[in-house]
Amino acid sequence: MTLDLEHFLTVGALLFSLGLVIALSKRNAVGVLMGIELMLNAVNLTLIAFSRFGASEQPIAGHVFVSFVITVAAAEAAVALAMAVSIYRTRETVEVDQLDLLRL
Amino acid sequence: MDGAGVGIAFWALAFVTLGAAGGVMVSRNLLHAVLLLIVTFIGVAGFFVLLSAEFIAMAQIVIYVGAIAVLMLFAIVLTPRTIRDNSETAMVGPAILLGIALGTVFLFVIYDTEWAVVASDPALSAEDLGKALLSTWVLPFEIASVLLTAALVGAIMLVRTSEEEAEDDA
Amino acid sequence: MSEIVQSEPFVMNIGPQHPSTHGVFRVKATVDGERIIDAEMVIGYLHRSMEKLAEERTYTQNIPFTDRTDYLSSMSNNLGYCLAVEKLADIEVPERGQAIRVIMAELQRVASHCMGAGAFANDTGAWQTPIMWFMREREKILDIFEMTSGARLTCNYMRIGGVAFDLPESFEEEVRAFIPAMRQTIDDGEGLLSGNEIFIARARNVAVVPHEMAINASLSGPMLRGSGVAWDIRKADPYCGYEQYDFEIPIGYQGDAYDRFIIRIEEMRQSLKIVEQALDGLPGGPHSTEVPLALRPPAGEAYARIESPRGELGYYLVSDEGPSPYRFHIRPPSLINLTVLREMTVGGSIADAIVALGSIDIVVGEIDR
Amino acid sequence: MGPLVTDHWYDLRDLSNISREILEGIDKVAPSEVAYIVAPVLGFVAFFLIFVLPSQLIVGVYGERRIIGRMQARRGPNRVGPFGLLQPIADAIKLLQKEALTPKTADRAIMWAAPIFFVAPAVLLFATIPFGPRMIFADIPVALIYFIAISALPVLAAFMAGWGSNNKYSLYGAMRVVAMSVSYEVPLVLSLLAVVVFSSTMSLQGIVLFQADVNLWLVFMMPLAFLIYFISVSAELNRTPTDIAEAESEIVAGYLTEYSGMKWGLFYGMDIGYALAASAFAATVFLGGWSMWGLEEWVPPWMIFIAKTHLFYFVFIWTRGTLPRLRIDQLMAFAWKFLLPLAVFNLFLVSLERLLWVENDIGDGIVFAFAAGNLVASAAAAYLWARLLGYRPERIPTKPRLVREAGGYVPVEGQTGGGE
Repeated sequence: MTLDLEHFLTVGALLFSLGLVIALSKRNAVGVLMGIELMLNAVNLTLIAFSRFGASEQPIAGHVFVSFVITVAAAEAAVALAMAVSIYRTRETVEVDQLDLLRL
Repeated sequence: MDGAGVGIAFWALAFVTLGAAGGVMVSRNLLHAVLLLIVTFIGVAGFFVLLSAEFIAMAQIVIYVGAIAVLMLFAIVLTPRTIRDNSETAMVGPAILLGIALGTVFLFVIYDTEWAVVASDPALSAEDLGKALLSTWVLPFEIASVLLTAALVGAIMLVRTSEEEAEDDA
Repeated sequence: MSEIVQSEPFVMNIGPQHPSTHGVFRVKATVDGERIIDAEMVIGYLHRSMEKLAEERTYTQNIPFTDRTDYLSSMSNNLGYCLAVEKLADIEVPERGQAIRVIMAELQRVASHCMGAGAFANDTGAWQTPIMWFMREREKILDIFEMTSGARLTCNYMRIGGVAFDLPESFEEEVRAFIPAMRQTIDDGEGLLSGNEIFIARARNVAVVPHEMAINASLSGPMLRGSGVAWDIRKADPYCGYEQYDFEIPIGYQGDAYDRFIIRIEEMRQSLKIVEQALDGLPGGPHSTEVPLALRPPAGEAYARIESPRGELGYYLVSDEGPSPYRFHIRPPSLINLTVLREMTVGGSIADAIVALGSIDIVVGEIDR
Repeated sequence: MGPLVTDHWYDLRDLSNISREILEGIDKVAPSEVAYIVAPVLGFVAFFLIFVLPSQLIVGVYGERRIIGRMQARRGPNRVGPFGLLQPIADAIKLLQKEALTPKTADRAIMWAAPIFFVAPAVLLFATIPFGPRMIFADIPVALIYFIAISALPVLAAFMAGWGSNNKYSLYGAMRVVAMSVSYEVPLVLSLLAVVVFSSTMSLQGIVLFQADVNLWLVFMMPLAFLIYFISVSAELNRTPTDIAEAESEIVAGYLTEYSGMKWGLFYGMDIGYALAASAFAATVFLGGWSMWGLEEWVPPWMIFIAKTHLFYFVFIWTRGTLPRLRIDQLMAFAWKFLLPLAVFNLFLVSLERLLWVENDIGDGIVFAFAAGNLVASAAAAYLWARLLGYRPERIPTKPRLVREAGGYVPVEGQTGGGE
């Protein structure tokens, strides 16, 4: 059976919606971050699929954009987890729905 | 992209990746969730290999599995046992509905539009990526390095305890 | 703002069953991450109540007990006990007996330091290699002991008033063959470890005992000399004719684990020097004076101390003119050296605590008696 | 260098002839899918016979114990079979019949999965390593990053093992293994980057061919990269002097404390597998792989390659036999403050030379001049950087002071200063 764009896009779409559900429904901050990472991965997958199948004069653009998404995802994960740890230090909880006060 | 092997590989990877992603949603223990997330990352790296983007696949494993997953493990270990369960908030119902709705919209768009598809594989190698990064996209490349440094310093500043600061001032 | 919560410390057992506690000895360490906040020592796993048992036996029957307190240096223990009884009963030991006792005590010091330095190298991670070299030489010493006293480890060789048997004919030739091989092994061990950057990084400035704390805690042996205090019973209060022999005492610079290691290595060389001198001038004559089996020393008390490989080993005897001592007490250098373990380890990491414990070179038999 | 290797099946210098003959035979007989399946199986059997059997079992398990035995003035295993050669099999059988315990409070799923997750990457690592001009499983253009990516997986498996066992000592082991591997991956990647910059290709076969036609092994070209690679890889593999993850004297057996029976056997066996994979990688990248300045025409190239792997593996055994262990914070400081700057310096030096060489296309002879220059520059850089970090070996007295008379405290004259 020959693989084409639709196959990869469906996997990307399913992964993205699953990531969204996880990000919205998890109680623990690390769980929310996992959802976000999943969504970013789904985006990477669709980008590479388009770069492989799509008709464009510069197919390498997909790869470049994915490498930037990976860099930003790494930086964002670092800062988000640092925040989670420091919030845990001061509030003894990382439950997302308990962190609703703006002042410490 | 034909041949029996590639088809089998695609369906196997799809099953593993989406199964693991579902596991992240369902599993009760947060650590199991992170390990299943790692399996998802490896699955996505497998997809990149299927799409003949080897360098991105390897980068994905080095950075996502090697660094971000380890970061999450550290975060879980540093926030001790009380919050180890992976339970959902009250918003789980609407979240699932929104997810399903968004999924159907995506699938409709995918199968409805006529994609301008080119059958031949542009066979992009790491060399092309390197040349592209350092020729047309050199500015975002430099900004990305600045971003990484900022994130590094920011993360360290956030997590430093008072004694470490006192240590440095003394 | 609520008090900032640290990762909560938990109690960790460097328990009785642990590869590097040199015996059945336990440290309850309260640990925060790698740092040790508080260390509480638990001893007594090897308590055999020797001091009580000794009160029912005659003076000669107590000698085998002393072998089993510090099972790594039984000759030194015998010597200490016999000196105490001789002081109590005012018995004279002939020249030859004293010289043999010095040779045996110094050979025992070399064997014990082989074990101490080797185990310390193990604790810093130089897995098995240095200890295997030292063990190979220690075996030769134990063979020599077996040749003279009949037993390798718990020799029970010394008697009140001298030694049990005279030296066998091949003794001198065996010891003279052994000494150059031992010197070569000491140089190899020192070459492998002392100059090694990783060993220095692991042992220098670790478990530092300043000289005031060493003196106040009445430490003795390599622990005291490590902090730069030049104190050795063989020089300060000579016994068995130590004043005739020419040897030096090695002392350290900062009192850290590294100093104690190089001191033990140097002490082995000095002991070999003493053994050679003793062998050269070995006097003739009887090896011990006749002492009645049921010795009844006059009422009174006596305290004799010797420089055992671990420090000042003292025997305190009280006699009520009965055949067995009224009170028999041992001053265990390992236990007293152990009291500073808490100051040495608190604040450091677990790896340093293990190195600190290794540098004290304890023997649990002597601690728990 | 016209290849002397003929295409006959009996020419053992290139084992791919035999496999090609067999596969063509199968193609004549059976449908194409069967050959598609038989090829990897054939590859695995050949790989097992020429590499896993002699290297993993004989040199890895048996050889290491005998060599360390010789270093420690004792004889290694010599009871089982002739000269003790069957010792690895005896070990395996013993481990197989031992019970693999799982503590009641342990996290069963993670503890069960950890050995599997530890074993899989060990076999994957050999996919891109060339054994000969045509003897390679998968010659992908990103082979070098493939090796780095796959060597990140066992770290997670070790963490799973440590975390799943739910015991304090293994928790320490798990945290140490992760913290150390993450911080030693940076100098490792930078030193391999220098290799890629100089040979301008990431495929391992390409690097070996580059070293063959330039007639210079990369170890002479960039000795600093080789040294940094060796230290970082011995840290990744938890081998002495950096075996703090299973520091026997401190945290009993680290993340392996709760493992027994064949589960522990898998970890032990695969530790040797990873060490061999790292030595095979070093042999390919730094020691010229299967090329030996023309000798590979006569001697089968895969034999040359395996000999070099064993040579590098011997250095691992040597350090394991003699060096003590560093503390976790010293290791971290060493990685970030010493290895990383030197790796960056080496990368800068090598890319400068590569630019010089490519821009005004001097002949290949210049490479030897670069090598000499690099050797001196690397030694100087390492020494000066160490002194900058406060490494004064002459300040540390290795002999105690000798005193004749017993007396009180003898103060130390002059400040002696501590070590690093």
